[in-house]
Amino acid sequence: MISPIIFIILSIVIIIAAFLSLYFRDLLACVVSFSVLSLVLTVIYFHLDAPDVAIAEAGIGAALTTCIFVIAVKLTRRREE
Amino acid sequence: MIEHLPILAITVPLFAAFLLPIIEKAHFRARNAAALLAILSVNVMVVLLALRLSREGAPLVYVLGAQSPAQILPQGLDFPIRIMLKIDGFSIFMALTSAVVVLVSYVYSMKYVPEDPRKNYYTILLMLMLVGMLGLEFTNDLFNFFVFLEILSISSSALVSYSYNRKFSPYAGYKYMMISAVATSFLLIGIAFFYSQYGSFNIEYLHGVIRFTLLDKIALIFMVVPLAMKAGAIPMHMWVPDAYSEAPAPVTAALVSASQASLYGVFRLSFSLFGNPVSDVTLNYHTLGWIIIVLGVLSMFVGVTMALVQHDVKRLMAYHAISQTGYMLLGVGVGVVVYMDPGGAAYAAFGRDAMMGGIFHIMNHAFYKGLLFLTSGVMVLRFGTRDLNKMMGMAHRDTFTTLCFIAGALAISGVPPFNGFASKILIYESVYRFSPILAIIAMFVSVLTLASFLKVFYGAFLGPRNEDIIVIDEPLPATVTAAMGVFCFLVLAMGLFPGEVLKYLVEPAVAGLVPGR
Amino acid sequence: MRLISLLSVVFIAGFLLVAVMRLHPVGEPLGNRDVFRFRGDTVTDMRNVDTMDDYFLRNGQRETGSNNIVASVVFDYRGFDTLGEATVLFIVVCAISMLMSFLYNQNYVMEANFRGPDEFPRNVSRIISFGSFMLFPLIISFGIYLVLHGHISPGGGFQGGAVMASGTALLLISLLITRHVQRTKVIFSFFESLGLTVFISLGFAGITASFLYNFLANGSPLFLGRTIPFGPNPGFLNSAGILPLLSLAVGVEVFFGISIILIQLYHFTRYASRAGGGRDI
Amino acid sequence: MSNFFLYLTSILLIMAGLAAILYKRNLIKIVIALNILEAGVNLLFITLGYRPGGTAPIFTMAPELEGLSMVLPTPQALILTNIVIGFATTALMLTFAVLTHRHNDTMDIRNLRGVESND
Repeated sequence: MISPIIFIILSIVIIIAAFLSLYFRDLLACVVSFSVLSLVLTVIYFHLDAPDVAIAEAGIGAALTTCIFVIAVKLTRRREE
Repeated sequence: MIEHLPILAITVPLFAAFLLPIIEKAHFRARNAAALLAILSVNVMVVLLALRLSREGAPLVYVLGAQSPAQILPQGLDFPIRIMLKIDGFSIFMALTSAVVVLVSYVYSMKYVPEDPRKNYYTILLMLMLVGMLGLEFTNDLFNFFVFLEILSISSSALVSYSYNRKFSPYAGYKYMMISAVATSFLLIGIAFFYSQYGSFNIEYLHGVIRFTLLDKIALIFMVVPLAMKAGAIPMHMWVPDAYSEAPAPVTAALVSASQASLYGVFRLSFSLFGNPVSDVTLNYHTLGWIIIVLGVLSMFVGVTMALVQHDVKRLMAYHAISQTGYMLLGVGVGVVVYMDPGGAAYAAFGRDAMMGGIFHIMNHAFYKGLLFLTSGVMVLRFGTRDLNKMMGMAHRDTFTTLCFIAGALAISGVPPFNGFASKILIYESVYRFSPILAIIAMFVSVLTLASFLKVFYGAFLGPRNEDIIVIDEPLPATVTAAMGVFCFLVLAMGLFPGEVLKYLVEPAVAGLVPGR
Repeated sequence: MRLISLLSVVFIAGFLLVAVMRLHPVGEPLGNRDVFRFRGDTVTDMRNVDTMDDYFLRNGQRETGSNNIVASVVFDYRGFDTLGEATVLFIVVCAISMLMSFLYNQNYVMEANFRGPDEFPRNVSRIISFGSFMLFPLIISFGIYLVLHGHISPGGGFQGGAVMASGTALLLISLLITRHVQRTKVIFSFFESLGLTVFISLGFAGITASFLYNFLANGSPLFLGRTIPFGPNPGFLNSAGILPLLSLAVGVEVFFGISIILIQLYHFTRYASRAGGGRDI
Repeated sequence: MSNFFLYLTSILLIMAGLAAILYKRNLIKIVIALNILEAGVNLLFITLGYRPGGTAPIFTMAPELEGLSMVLPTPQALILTNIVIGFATTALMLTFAVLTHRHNDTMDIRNLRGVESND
């Protein structure tokens, strides 16, 4: 039985990562905190007994979405005007 | 092969779209032929489906992945588990409109859009827009509705930003995609609430088992409001002028029927999912009807007043699209308000006519607005600019386009011989009996519409022949005139013989949408 | 304008909170508290099948022959959604190739003057280039494992394809694919269309029963149709009928599709570009 | 009531995403906000199908499967589709953002609101 404490901790980390990724002015920092959000989301999906979704979130959410965000930031401005 | 028609109508263009990148390597003419063949076959299949539906009467159901297409409930169970397509009068009505509009806009764009490496992707995305519309209109499964809505919005937002030398077309695509992504996410939240309550996604099953708890009402709001947003209704209409004016002309004609597909979603969800005259607990239709009416009247008014001040011909027509959506909402809203009155006297008197007028207006609007956008495409082609002040003397140059523009302008303002009049007169009559003020507002907006199109006619078509502002002077390619000719024929024919269209198309549509009355 | 958007956000938040309070508590069976409740009981007793999910859990293994019930729902029971999903990815690949096609016509000069892939370019350290060169085969083989074992262990077409696509991203970052952009794009888009056509023709193959019907499951024992016992079993590669084939087709499509997206987005950085010519349409 | 805050997390994510979409001005930050909104919706859908004592819906060699109830498979199948749709939407909107920046050399929507119909 997974005690709910794990979910509480992971939820708090997710909320912090979400607000940080919207708060930073430097876009690369936003992208990094967004990939932290995806990573912790993968762990939560794993604990919610959803391995398929965890692999999909890790493969697509953390790896590829972060990659195209970094490419997009490289093509445009790094700091938010 | 006849009973597989529903799924073939969706998957044949999908199969052709997947093959186009390979066909394009052979020769671009082969690609044009293949795409035209696919879209033509879709039209033929949709007509066959309409004939089959009128012959059989009951809605056609097609179950995917089961032993036989008609096996709705697996053995010994009382709820469906697979994805189903359900085609009734209303879906066939919308599918005919979408198929004809996409066919005509593809024929128009064969020569209108210049031949370059991107034309292949343009063809693929236009066909996938058609697939999205048909899938949206045929499916009976909520999540499948979400997936096809996503297909429709992504392919249309990519087509909106097709011309890369205009400064704002990527930003218009960005705004349209943003609105669609937020709308579909909230639609998914509504679907999640339904799944948590009833464990199924099938619209027909949910219709039978729904109990209108508070959660269902909130799910209704989360599903109907985003769809109304995507249909271009008033609170979130900001994307409509940008998307319609930045897109190439044939894409805008297809975009008009794409917005109407999400309007179909609004009516389908609020009637087939929530309309439940059988159970005792019913949603209170009075408020829902009045909300739709208020949205409709606001859209009418704001659309036409903003259109009067525009000087870009495509933005002017885009604002008219918003105001015409207001007419459809007004018509159906009046029908909804009186739908649940005890005894049904009011509904029989004028509610049914209002509903028929509103739904008939969807098809009319798709045809004459498509015609107007195609003529605006020719005006932009001829003058190289969209600003009305810089256009002059088009009538000397190109009488066929002038005739098409006159037909479209008269149709949109509801002048008798054209199809706009047929549906607007239905709306005026029934709304007048419901409440005279609304009918007067509707007529006033029609007069304003005619005024703004007179301004366009005077600005661009009349005036002396002026050599230096004409960019392209040679006659139009055959396919462009053929496309506009088809729309002209449809607009005129449905205006002269509305009786048949009402009897064969609109009546089964209203019967399919609102059973029991 | 600010006030209206603030009001609408607060309004939506209120609706969400009220709705979630009425939702069934986390972990309880489906169904609304004050209306009725579905009993989701243990897996093996066959009697009380209440919702779609109970049916999938009890009959999914026998009907589709795959141990991973989620894969059987994704590819067999709700296979039409997955076809729509593969179309969404195909649309985005076509859209990005359309929007980025000015990269390939001649009036755009290459911005960075880096040399071809023959020797590792100077601005990437040797460790990254050589490391990614070594790592790429491992990622691809792990991706292929995920795709092929989709119906036995967690995984499937989308996840395997995405993992392989992150292998391409690795190669792009270490600047190994640099010169033959146009040719790679043509080959990859051919394979992507091939994957999609295989997927939809497998759907058509079952058209005698109905579209996307799993005609190979529990049928021909020698080729992909092996029937598996109900309940725990070691899981065989050749069970689950057309599921592995569909998963392979989606894996191919996702890998080549996302690789095209990455290659084009990445090579946008290499090109200075002037606004294109062409007529306003 | 123990894991009710899973619902709370998903609502907070949804509201954070929606608020940032309406108030943020940078084009890329709005795309990040949209992804956060989608992540919230996915989390909400998965927690609908969670059974505290259950296992993943995969039949493996594990013998003690008799008494165990499995987590619901349908939400996972749908969220798989929604994650890939989210990635596809993000890729398209980032391409639009990059092209808008290339045309107008600004990433701030206030500067973009100015001239709409230009020739």
